[in-house]
Amino acid sequence: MRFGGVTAVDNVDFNLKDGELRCLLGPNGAGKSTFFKCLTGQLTPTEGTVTFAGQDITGAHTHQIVNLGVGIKTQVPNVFDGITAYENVRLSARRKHLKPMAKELTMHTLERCGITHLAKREVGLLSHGQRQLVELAMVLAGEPKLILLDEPAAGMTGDERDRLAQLVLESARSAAVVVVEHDMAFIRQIAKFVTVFNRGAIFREAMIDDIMQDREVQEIYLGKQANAA
Amino acid sequence: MEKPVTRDPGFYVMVAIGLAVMFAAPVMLDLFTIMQITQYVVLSVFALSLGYIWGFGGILSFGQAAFFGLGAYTFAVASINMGSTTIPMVLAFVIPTIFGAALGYFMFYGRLSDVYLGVVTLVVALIFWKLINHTAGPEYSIGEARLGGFNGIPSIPTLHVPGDPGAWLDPGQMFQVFMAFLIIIYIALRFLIASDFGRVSIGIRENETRASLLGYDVRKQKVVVFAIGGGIAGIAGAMWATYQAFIDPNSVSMEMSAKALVWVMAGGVGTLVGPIIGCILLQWLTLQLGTVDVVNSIAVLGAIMMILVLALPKGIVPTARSLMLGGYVLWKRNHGQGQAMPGKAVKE
Amino acid sequence: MDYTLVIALEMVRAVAWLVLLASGLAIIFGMMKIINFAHGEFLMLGGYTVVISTGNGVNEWFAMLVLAPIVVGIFGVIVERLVIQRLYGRILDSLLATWGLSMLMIGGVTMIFGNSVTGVATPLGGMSIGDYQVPRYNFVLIFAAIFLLLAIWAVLKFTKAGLIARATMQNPDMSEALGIPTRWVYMATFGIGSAVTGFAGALLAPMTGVVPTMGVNFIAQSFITVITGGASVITGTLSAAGLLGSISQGMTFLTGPVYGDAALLLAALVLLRLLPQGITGRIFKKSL
Amino acid sequence: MLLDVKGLSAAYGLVPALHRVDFHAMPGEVVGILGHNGMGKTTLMRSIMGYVKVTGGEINFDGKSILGTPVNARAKMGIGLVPQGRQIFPNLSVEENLHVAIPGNKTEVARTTDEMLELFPRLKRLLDRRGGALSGGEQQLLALARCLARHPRLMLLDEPTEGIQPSIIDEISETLASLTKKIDITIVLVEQNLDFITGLSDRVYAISNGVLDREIPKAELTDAGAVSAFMGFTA
Amino acid sequence: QSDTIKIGGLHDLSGALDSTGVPMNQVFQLAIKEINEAGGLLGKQVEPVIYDPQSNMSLYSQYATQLALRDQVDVVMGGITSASRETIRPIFHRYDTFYFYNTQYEGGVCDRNEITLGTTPAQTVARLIPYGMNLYGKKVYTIAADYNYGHITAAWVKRYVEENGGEVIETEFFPLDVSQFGSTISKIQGAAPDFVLSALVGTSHLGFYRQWAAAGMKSEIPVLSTVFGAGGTEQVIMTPEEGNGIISSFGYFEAIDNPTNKAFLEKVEAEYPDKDWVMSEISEVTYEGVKMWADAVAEAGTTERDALLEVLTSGKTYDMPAGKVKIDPKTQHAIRDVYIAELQDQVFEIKESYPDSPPTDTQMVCDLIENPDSNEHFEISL
Ligand SMILES: Nc1ncnc2c1ncn2[C@@H]1O[C@H](COP(=O)(O)OP(=O)(O)OP(=O)(O)O)[C@@H](O)[C@H]1O
Ligand SMILES: Nc1ncnc2c1ncn2[C@@H]1O[C@H](COP(=O)(O)OP(=O)(O)OP(=O)(O)O)[C@@H](O)[C@H]1O
Ligand SMILES: [Mg+2]
Ligand SMILES: [Mg+2]
Repeated sequence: MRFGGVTAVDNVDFNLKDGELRCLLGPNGAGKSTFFKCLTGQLTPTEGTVTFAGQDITGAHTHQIVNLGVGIKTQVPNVFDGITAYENVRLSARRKHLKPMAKELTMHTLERCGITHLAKREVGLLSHGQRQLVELAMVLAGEPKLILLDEPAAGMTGDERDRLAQLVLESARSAAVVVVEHDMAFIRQIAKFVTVFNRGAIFREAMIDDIMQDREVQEIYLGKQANAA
Repeated sequence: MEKPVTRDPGFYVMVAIGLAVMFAAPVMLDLFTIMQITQYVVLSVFALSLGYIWGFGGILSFGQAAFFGLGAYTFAVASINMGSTTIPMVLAFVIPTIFGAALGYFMFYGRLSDVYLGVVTLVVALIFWKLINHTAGPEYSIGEARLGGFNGIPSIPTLHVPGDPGAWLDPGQMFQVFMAFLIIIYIALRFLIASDFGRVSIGIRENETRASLLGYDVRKQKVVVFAIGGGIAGIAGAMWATYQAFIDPNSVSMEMSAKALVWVMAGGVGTLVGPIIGCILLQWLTLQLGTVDVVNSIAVLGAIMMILVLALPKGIVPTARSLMLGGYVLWKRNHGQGQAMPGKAVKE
Repeated sequence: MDYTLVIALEMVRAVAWLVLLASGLAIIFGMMKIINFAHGEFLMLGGYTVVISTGNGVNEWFAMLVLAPIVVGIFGVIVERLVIQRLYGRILDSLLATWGLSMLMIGGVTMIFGNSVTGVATPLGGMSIGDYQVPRYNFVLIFAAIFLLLAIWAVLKFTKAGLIARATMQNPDMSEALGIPTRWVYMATFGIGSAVTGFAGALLAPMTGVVPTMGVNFIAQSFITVITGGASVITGTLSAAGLLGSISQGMTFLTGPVYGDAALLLAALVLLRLLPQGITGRIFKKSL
Repeated sequence: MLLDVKGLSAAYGLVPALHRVDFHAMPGEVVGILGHNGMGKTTLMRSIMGYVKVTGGEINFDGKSILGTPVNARAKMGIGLVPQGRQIFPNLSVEENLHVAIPGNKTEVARTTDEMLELFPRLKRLLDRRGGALSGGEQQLLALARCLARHPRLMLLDEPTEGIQPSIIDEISETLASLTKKIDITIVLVEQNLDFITGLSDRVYAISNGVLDREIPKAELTDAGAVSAFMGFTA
Repeated sequence: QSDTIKIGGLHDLSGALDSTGVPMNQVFQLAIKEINEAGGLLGKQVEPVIYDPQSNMSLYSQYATQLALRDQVDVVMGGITSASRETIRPIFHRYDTFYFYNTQYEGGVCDRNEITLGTTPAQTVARLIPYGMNLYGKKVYTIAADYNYGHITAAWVKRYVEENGGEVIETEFFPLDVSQFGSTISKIQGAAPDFVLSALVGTSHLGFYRQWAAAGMKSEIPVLSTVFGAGGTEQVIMTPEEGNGIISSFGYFEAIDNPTNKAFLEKVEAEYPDKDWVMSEISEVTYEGVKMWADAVAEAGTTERDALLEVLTSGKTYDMPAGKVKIDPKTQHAIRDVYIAELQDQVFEIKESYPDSPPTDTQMVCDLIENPDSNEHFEISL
């Protein structure tokens, strides 16, 4: 993926089995979010192809891709500010289900994300973290086959982060999940197989523990954190 | 817009008022007043068209008059040629709707948004206006109907009972028919907005990216909303044409478009009653100012508009609502429930 | 030969004319996102300043180049303090308010000065190109336009003013936190925009009938130019004015004024369809 | 003391967000504030900066009450904010984002810019990229640099490590630590990242439902469980 | 029955047309004042009912309805553009409210309910063209406003030019909002006509005369106009060096030398000492309208329309500031003296006058004696 001069993602070969939970690490500016944008059609790759569930979705429109079963939580929360959390999530649930079912699913998802108490609040007036959770709920309510989470734990504290981790693991049972995160504590809770990006290219693919030990990864990314493991 | 229309008392109140006026007015008011409010009714429909696409679709049209005018001219030409007004009325809805869809396709599939979109609509209206103004010569006529350029098309048939071109409606009946139109359109829009379709367009208004990330086709949705708005504006135009019995390029003018914007804003974006109220209020003012011997009617109207914006930033209806709400909360507070903070406000 | 020369000159003049019309708006709308629907009346005010002051014996050049910008600039500042400052970020309320303002100004000027004030004759008279006569004043317009663009460019380029203004418009809250007195920035920007508009109005005065309602004829053109121009004040205005002006003027020569105007509008339409963010939204992004 | 907040209450319309908050910061001190989502951390920062309408209590900066002082005046007095969500100017280049912040003439601007690029070398290669085009982390770095460029005496940091890669978090942590030693800068730090906050802060408070009353003893900080106990159960 | 006689006035007092509407309205009120000072009509005072249509067509139709239905006035004077007239004329016709239209226009109105006092092309253009051709030559370049008036006038110009053995080498139409004439001015120079005939209308079109002078064309090619000065403001807005030499033709100029006019102008001066406009046909004719109507009411002893028409169309000649005026029963238009004048230092100096000119154009299409209930605006096709 190229922006004028900038090459943000450079011939990446990334395969994901269904039902797999994959963590995506990488320095700031490595191209993780851009990579997500390419997968969801928010950006059209300048080269290469993306196939999902056997279909070539390169250059397809976002909504088409999403309707094939991809759900994404973007790095900067994208939510419907003017309306309530409930309405937000419902709009997502309603895609696949009839009204009564959608209602149920909505309530249930809010429950899962622990924001039932915010259901009637206008999302624009929520705190940053609260908005993050609302967005997560919207993604889950879409019941996607592939879930992309761009820094879901950003701005979460200890036990909230733990709950989030549980949530991610649960979801991973019914769908393939890719998580981008810088919060190592969080990563350690969920990660098995990890891909590390650097300068827009895949830098390493290995089990989490090996990654944590990897000299070069520590070089470019982890810093002291590794030892804390 | 969350609780279903059928459980919103406000909705029933509005419809009730509408019906009451519709049946009471002709018996209670004199001919002139009837014709007066007929005008408000017609323009309210126009205001609604913009109020809908802007308030509930986030589509800002600076050229809504293009559809109004298109509807008006369609009706004028068709009815003069056919001598009947029923089919022309239908055409005045269909043609602007199609045009709206086409223009919408042109704009939204071209990723045009916000103010750029506004200006494109404006430009389209201006082109329409220029061309219409240029049709003074006798060569510009469609069938019987001379387009007449700046002077417009005179002696447009009055509405008649469908199927019986002899049976003109008298002003009273015409008023009732138009009032019926208004009420029906209002109800239709209320339900449309409360429907899933409506909620999605509200979602799009709030955040297009997320809407498409939920799998909604933003562009298609917008085109439909825009087209509907165009159709409604078209009907309003047709009503205008037969109400005035003449039509001229002013109906496509930038001023007409701006008026609509002003009504919606004054009344309150994101409501349906607002545009209607804003329209009636400002039209009434304009009319009154011309009858009293003020220094300069237009200057005074201008001043009033400015004050309106500054005094009621959110528009009349929302302001009224939040006043009521605030009052309610305060009431609760004074009765001990609310857990408000002590200490008085400090100006920041 | 002469004729082509005359045509060329006319085209350049038309472009200059658009530049003059649009520059002030480019600042007020392009930078501040205030839809100044009274833009035409600001022009008119500039014109009246000239007409009235010369009527009272002021030198017309002084009136055009100095007096008008000052008067309209001050007027702009007052308007900003009284009305506009409450409307930032409420782009459409600004339309409503300024529309009111425009009516108020039309009415006000009519009441104060009446609508039949003797205008100013175009200075400098005519000159001949071959066997054609053209107003020397055309060159004044052209140079004024160039000067205006250069001036704005210099300010934006060599002072932090432009940068601060842009930052303020993009995120006033954050700008405050960086110590920028946003209220003053707004006031100054609007004042300058008004002054530029006044200057333009003054220059147009000798070429048009100066009457209270003259503004309405300019508002649409100005907006279209600014929007098709896109984000950046100078490149935007210049490129848009250049394209639209020459296209419409060319059309006018070929087919007459009606299609000249229509051509301008169509051109704008096509441009916006191809470049949804205006010309400078896609190309010359980095330019001022 | 440089910053002294007494009985501060704030509300959004009729919805209360802060309730009688008391805390202070000595010159050169780093005060940390922990709290769950929606507990009022950002609100606290924003009321100190002057955005949020305060409904009670007082804020003293350098001995003077700054209630009623407009935001930009507070900034000029030497208060700087790194807001949550970064608030980069999307259509200004990275360089311009810095320049806007820096007071003074061209030479000073140039000097300070270099200074900042020394502190945040990663910004060097991004200088002429649109702020809006930066990656999350890059934006966060820029936001920090932009704030420091004003050489504030009091810096309000709202979750500065959010979205930053671990190694850079360490760098930032070191940078700030060394700053507090070199120049006399006082920092109020809202964080969720325990290690980070522990590493930097001299004192740490917990805020919960708009109430900030408990100081968390340094000892406890290393133990996440104890901390969440302190912060009260999740809202 | 109300105890006053009500007379409605519809003139734009604000908006684009107020420069014309305000003078009309002032003279209108002056005339009524005179009548009342002279003891009113049928022992009643005459009460003006004045609305301001704000240069806005839909307000015209509303106020027309209001005058007819609510105020039930006995007669209405007003309407400026043909558009406004065609908006209100049908309304007054429908509700049988007697209507006077007092503006020079393109001709062709044929409505028993309307008295039309202004001049039409057959009265003015018919004189102006030969006059110009004698002075300057046979090649004419026409520039006209792009709407009915302009098109029809242009057609008449062509006709009269050809009748007088000349040719119209080019006719250009300009939208009413065009204000730049540079290209046209060059084109005209290219075509090198003997004179330019301008039917340009409205304030933006004033730009033409400005830019024409600016290009130094005044000394090269003379300009004749069928409307310049109609509103009584153009000649003031133009500086002498721009305006001098423009030749127009109307049914009235201030310079008309007869005692009635002198007295009239004095009265106006006394009533509106600080007026900034010049008396023009459109205003003077409004005065005529009120006076003739009043005279008819006095003579018929009623305000009932048909009785008044009896008197008005009886061939009676009225002595007005503009000269002798009588009403042609066929068209209910005025047969009046027509003048040609040239602008010098913002004042029109009369060059020629043509007594008793009939509205032959309208007469071609309209005969209210034959078919009294006709009610339309014919387009006189040539
Ligand atoms: N529209 C754009 N124009 C130019 N450069 C861009 C654009 N979008 C992204 N980039 C650049 O591409 C690189 C990758 O950006 P991206 O947001 O994918 O990084 P990331 O891996 O998500 O980083 P982080 O972890 O900080 O979010 C960054 O250097 C960024 O500056
Ligand atoms: N503009 C607003 N209007 C109304 N309520 C608001 C507004 N902003 C925040 N709130 C509410 O005030 C409370 C405190 O919000 P705040 O942003 O201070 O939380 P926070 O501690 O910063 O949370 P986070 O860690 O998620 O950023 C939250 O419940 C939030 O919903
Ligand atoms: Mg990212
Ligand atoms: Mg926060």
